[in-house]
Amino acid sequence: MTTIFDASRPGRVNAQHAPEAQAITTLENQFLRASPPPLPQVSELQVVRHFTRLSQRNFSVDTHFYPLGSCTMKYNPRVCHTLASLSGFLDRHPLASEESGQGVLRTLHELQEMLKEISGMRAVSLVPMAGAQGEFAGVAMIRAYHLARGDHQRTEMLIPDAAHGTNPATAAICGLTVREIPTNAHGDVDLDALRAAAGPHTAGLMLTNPSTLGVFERQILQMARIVHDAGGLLYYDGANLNAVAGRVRPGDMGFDAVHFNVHKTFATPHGGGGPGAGPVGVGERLEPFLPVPVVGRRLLDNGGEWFFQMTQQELPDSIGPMAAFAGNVGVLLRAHVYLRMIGAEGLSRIADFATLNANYLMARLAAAGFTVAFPERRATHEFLLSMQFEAKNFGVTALDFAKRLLDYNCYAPTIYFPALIPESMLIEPTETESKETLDHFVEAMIAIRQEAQNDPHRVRTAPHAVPVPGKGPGRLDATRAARKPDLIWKENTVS
Amino acid sequence: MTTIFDASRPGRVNAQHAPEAQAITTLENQFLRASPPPLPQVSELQVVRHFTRLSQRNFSVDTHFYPLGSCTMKYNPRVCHTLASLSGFLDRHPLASEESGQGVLRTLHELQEMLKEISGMRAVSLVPMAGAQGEFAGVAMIRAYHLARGDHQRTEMLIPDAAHGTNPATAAICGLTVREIPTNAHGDVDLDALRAAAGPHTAGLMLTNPSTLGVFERQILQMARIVHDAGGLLYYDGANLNAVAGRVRPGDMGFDAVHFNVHKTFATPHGGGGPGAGPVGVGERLEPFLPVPVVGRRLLDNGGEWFFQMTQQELPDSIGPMAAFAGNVGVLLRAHVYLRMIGAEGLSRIADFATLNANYLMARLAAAGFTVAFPERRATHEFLLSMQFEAKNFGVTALDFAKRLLDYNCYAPTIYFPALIPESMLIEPTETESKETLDHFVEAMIAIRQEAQNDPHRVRTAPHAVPVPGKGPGRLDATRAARKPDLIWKENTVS
Amino acid sequence: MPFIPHTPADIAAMLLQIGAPNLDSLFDEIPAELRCPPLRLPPAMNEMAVTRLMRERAGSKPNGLCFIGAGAYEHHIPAAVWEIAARGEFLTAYTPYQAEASQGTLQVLFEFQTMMAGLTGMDAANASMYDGASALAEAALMAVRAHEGKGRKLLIPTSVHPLYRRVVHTLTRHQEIEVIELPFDPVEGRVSPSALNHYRGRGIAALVIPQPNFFGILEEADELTNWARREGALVIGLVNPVALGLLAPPGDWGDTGADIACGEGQPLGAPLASGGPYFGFLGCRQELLRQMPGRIVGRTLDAAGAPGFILTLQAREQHIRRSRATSNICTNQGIMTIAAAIHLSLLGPDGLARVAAACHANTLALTDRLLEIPGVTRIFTGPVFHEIALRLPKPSRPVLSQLARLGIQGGYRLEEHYPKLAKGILTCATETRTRADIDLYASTLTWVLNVKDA
Amino acid sequence: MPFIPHTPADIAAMLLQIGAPNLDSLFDEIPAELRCPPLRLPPAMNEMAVTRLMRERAGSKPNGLCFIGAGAYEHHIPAAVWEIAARGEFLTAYTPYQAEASQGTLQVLFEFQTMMAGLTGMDAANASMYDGASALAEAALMAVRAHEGKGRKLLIPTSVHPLYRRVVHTLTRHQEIEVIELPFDPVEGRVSPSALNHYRGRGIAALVIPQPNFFGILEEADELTNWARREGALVIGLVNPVALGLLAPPGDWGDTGADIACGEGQPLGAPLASGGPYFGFLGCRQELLRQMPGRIVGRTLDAAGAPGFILTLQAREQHIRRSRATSNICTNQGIMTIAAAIHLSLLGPDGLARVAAACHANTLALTDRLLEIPGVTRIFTGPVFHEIALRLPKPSRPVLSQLARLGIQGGYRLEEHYPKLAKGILTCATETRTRADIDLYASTLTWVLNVKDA
Ligand SMILES: Cc1ncc(COP(=O)(O)O)c(C=O)c1O
Ligand SMILES: Cc1ncc(COP(=O)(O)O)c(C=O)c1O
Repeated sequence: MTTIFDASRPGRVNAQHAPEAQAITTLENQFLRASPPPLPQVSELQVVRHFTRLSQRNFSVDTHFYPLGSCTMKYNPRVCHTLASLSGFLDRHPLASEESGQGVLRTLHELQEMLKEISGMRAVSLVPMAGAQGEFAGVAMIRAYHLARGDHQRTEMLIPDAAHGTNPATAAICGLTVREIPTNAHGDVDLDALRAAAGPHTAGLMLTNPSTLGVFERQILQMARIVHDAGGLLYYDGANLNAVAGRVRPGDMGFDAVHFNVHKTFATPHGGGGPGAGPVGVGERLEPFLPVPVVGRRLLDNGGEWFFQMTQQELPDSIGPMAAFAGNVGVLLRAHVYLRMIGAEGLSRIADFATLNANYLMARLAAAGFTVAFPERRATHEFLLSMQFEAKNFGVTALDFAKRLLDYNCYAPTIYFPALIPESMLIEPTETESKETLDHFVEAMIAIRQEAQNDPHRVRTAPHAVPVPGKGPGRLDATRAARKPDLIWKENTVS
Repeated sequence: MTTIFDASRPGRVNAQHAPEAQAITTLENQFLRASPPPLPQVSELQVVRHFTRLSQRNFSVDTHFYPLGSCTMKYNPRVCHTLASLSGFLDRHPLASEESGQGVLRTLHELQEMLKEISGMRAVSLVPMAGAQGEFAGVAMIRAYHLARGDHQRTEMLIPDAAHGTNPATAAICGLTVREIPTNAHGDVDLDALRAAAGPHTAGLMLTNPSTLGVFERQILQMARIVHDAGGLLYYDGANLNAVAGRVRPGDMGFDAVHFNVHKTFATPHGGGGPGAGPVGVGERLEPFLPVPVVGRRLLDNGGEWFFQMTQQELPDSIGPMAAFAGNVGVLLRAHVYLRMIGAEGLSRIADFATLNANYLMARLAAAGFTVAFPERRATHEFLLSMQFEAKNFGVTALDFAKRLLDYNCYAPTIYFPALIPESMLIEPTETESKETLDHFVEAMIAIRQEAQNDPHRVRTAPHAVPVPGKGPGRLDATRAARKPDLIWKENTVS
Repeated sequence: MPFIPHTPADIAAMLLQIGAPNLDSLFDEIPAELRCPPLRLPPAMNEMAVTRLMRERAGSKPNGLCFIGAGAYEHHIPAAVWEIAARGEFLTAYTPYQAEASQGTLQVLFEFQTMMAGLTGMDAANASMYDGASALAEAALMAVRAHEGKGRKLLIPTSVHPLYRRVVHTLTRHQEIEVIELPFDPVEGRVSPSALNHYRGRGIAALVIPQPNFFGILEEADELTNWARREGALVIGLVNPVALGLLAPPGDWGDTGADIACGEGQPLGAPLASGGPYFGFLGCRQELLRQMPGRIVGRTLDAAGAPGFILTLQAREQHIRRSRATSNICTNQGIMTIAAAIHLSLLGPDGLARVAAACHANTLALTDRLLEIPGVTRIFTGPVFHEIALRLPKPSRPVLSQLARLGIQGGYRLEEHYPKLAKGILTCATETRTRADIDLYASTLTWVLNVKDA
Repeated sequence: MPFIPHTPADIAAMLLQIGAPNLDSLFDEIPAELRCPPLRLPPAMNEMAVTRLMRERAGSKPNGLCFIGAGAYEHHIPAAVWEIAARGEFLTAYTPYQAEASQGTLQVLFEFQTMMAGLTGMDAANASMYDGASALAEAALMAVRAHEGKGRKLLIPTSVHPLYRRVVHTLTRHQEIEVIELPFDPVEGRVSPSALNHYRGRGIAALVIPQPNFFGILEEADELTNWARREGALVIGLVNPVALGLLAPPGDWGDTGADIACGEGQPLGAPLASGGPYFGFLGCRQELLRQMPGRIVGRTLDAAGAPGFILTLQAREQHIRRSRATSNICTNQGIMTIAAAIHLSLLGPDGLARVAAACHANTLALTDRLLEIPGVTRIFTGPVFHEIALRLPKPSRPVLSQLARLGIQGGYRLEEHYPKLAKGILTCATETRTRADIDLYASTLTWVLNVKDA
């Protein structure tokens, strides 16, 4: 594909998108740019054609099975997008009068309430703009809590070694030292190690449950006790909530803070990287520290309700705002629509079928001879394979399998994460995929292993049929990309 | 691609799209169906994925150069679609109160007025739902006119041999006999033949100008005189208006009726077959016969305006309604938006650049050695090639060129129409395509001719790279399709 | 320049290649006296301005709660329908003349044909007509063609939509077809089978059976079909596709089934949109296939035996047969049928039946509520499906206007086309109407009827 | 079941394969005492019902004519932008981890990076941050990292958006950064270069320069940049991307240009949407590349030498470096940047400049009209771009509420964060406001100010 810049020609102006030209006489030259910005000059048709064709060079949930572990790439009902895109929602300025915001604020308040119920927490703030920002909010609140009590030496965050990278990164950004807790052979946290680590320096523990190993942490109540007894608080990374929502609640497991990954559990499309939303829920101890704005409700004399945004004035101990305005409101609206369509029964049905699909896929792959990382355990909504056997015996790695799966019209599972299982493949089918699709995936895996035995070169050089069969590019050189960063288009350069 | 029926499984219900189930106790069994309708039972994700992937197996203006002669496949500004899809427009019932329709009716009235000005006609009815229905309206009005005058013997319609197939079909459906008028060597109508044919039986003449040969009928004024002198009326098939709108007007050329192909000239996307709209304009003589409803305007005492639909009660001589309601209103709204964005200057600019593109492409192909059908003529918005030389010398036909062009990412021009030029290829680039795209097309044509010389089999068996490179289907067998019609999916049959 | 990509350098280079001095010279074959002066059109607006204008127009008057049917029905359209149907690749393609580059559209049409054939119980269906009314006209022409030499009389009950009957008149009048209007029974509101005896042996080519009919009433389709069969006449079923989720399809009527089924496709995914675009559907039994007008998609193979889809049986069409074509239809309602195929796939058999049942139940509930209002009565006794004819105690025009001003589009004024049905309205409540909506209608109507000047 | 495709037969077959008796048993590893009772959530609604609900909510109160800026601006977004950006293939993909299956997203991001680098005059740009405020915080952290060992002081003028300053505080406070607020000149409404002398030799790591600043006023960016350079401090330009259609980009400021550019991307194709989703942009000079947080797309080759796009420099990110990452950001604002790339392509350099010029001209026109109202005065003397701080003759809160009730969102109340700017409002008129809108604002404000109780 040529870039949009290659199609640019001086003198093309889409007058339909531009107000009348007018000379600027009111500003001194020092403020003005010397030459026009180097944007492409292309017609509307060229733009439409270029980006439409680019879109076709993507795998997506709308076009492909996308079993990317830890990412919950399920079907995102189109209506969520459609309704969040109503012009009444889209046209409102964030600082417009509260009155004009009653529809949005009521909706956000309802979402807050639903998230409280789902998590079993006492209060929720919707403001964090992604999971990682939700983590930040949670850890910052934990820090604020300790500091507010004058407990200054709690500078360590305990994090299992299987944790997602955002957990240690967040802890570090919040000024804490990360202490890794090992996992035992069954995929549970090593309790002895946890006991040894917990103490007066413990600010808290960050945990995903089910963990990123695709199993439910069975000793969660003991862990909570250990950490709480040591004076620490518990943070729940809610990225995996799809597996358990409606069946267990972080609050009931003893957590003090939790973030939701709205763009995983509550069917906001991921947009090729975002936006998401990472609302954060807290128990009693952390409630005063919630990030602002929180949506408040007031009962009116006439029996009606009035919704408003509570800022730091109303919540003086808040860790503060994390976004210029109210966060990714549009994403939250999508989640609201989804939850209203699903209801409580639908929510636990989601966990049921996400779990059924994962366990079925695991059972079939195990039966086909693949190495399941924790064969004696139930899968949750996802499960781990290890391709170590295939790597050793056929010289075909998890990466090679991943790339070759693309040729079979399956997006690749997450690979090499969590790192503690060698040649790992984390597979999450989600509840919206049919049995037929799972069976197709199993057949593809079996076929690739056969290829690995008979024609390993073909697997090692995959993909061959994407993005454009026979036209490539084929497998891209990541090392070259990092060694010689080529990050923007420049005239007369083709790498 | 498997069909949606192959994905069907008994017991799948998208409950989100269905009201609660309820038993019907109020109707006798004789009225009820014995078994559920054989519709597919598939999940919403399956539906989205299936149809999204199907869409990717299409060429379209949004993705490809589409030089389909006589079809004016130009860029259809997205905003026309977006604005016609505003819920205020979409949600209104056709029989809702006139008051609720003021916004739509005002818009349609404006469109009527604009079309009058563009065509130079006296009155316009927007109701016909495509070009062919516009033709029907026009011819039916011509018949009604003669009959109203007691002129019963006018049963012949004169139609040049190059005419689009809808013209003779329409005449026949209106109960007229078609009399073909030959074309001379320069692409103009043979005036002597016309003179010989015109007479007391002549109901009228149907003409496209510019003609489907891609040239402007220069003797149009003489032709109008001949037909009018013989007592016939002139019908203008407006499918080619993109070439001349803003420069000449059918009314000024002497036509009594004209239809517009809104889905060609006024940028309504063609939707893979429709809908279009074929408003019809008329001169004084035909005005009483216009199809209903026509949008009327009344001035109010308060200085405001009131818009309403005139039906047969107000227009008693009308040929009647042609649609249950007001025709393809949504299509008309798109045309309105387009015209309001373009204005008069923009409209003649369209003719200018459609003509520039066609003449440039013709000049380049002629320079490259291709046979232009009327080399001494100006191209209008389209032009004709003859591939007879290539067919004779390389055994590669216009059809083969057409199929092979697909492999070069160009949709094929219209072929074998008009039939009077052997191995014809009617090429219409439209004004929205860039010079670069036209140059690409020329290079593709040259490359294919080279292939035709060196490797004719490759051209004869094309396409090879669509819809899915290497996966086909390749060139489809049309004869087989007609011989053994396989028109609906049936369980357990794969042809 | 809006929508035109040419740069000054392009224009110069292109004119040079052509050998023309300027753009004007490209039009030098047009007789000078024909050149028109600049047109007087409203001044050009940019996209921002036209967006504002059209938003104002769209929002200028509220549409109100809709209780009108009469041939167009408000149904819920799943959001996914138009999100997918309006994708550029579907929306901006032409009629799929080059099959290999149009497999997307062609396969959807094949699936659409299958769904419509299945719904109606026919052997085949075409890829659409303009709308329900023109589909009925084409069905009539088709039946008469098929009946060739045995008479050109079409028997059409006056319980068929009055506007459809007018369109049939407009579109068939030049073809020497005798359209005979068959009165409905004024008590039942439908055709009385015994009334048919009058037409026995009269060489009727075809009988139209509307199901439900314009008044929402179910005709005795089995008996009517059997009568036609005995007469050697073809049967044209004019049906509502949502109702077919529950009702017996034309293919199952009587002992043999109908021959042709047609109707308005709007209930399958097309917004009301002040009247269009909608689409007509048309299907038939195998024997009539080559008489059916319109585009048809078939499945075939390539040289390697791979299946694919293609426009077929084109010998019936105007671009081959020209003046001997089955119809002049060329452009049809393509994208609407793509939407319909998606809509039907999302609903499935169960969903469609539930929607139909909800419409039926809501209309019965509405009927009950409105009949509680003093002076409101039912006009007919026949069994209703999802539309009801009621008589008001006051003239219907002012009442309906008043209701509209209060936010309720209350129904269709029957007097418009049935002068005898004075004070009659035709009203319906689809699945989109809630109990609260129905209550609101009833209370508003009560109020309007009690106001002096209404 | 909504969104779940399993048939009873599927479920049985799958449980059999697993060897589990029922669905419940799949959860048998969860301690029984943790199972929660059924949740109390609002009852499930079907799509039709939720559509109606949300339409009511969206339309519950009119939004009014918008004259508020203060960090979010109403611009015309061409219809094509979201029609294409919202295509399923873009919208429902994940972060492009598998480059070969994500060339669409990756190439758009590469083009987006190029546009943002070009607009800001930087050597590189990342693929987005959450919003403008968090982008500023990340820029500050990045600058301090780059300044390693030479001090952790950030100098930030109070003419920077007050909410941004709070967000910087929230997000950087745990990293031992000293944020020093630099007061603006109360007459000019911008930083006076001479005021900087106070901070000379204080080991400032970075200076933030907002252009235009929160009050819509143009800072003397050249002088400020040169001062920072002399001090060995980095310069962070906080810029409005539409204004950059006309204004000198950070890369051109002073003798050397700024080091980092960041800002709110909302004006490039993101609807106002009550606050989000928007996106932050962040770019830098080559030398700082490996300090820049967030995703970056690069061009590379495959084995056959064909070019393609891939996420690169991931060694900076949390999934490789974990606790030593440049930031914890993972999911960013992907689709918004796709929209921005399309938006900028449609506008082009000329279009963007014209939009900027129209905003400037409209705001000046608005200023002129409002200053005609007795008692309305300008607060600052500095040159304005497309926003203006005005003082009203009455308290701003009731006046703004009253305006809102009359359909005009009149501006931002400056007292909210600047107690000294009593009765001050910040208002703007973008290219979307017509002369008639501006007149309406002026006449409505006149009326409101004359009403007794306002
Ligand atoms: C387990 C886990 N935690 C946290 C995150 C971070 O969430 P986000 O990408 O929304 O910042 C993710 C997402 O990738 C995740 O999978
Ligand atoms: C010259 C000409 N006339 C008439 C028509 C018929 O128009 P429509 O397809 O809208 O019925 C066409 C369209 O194909 C055409 O090209």
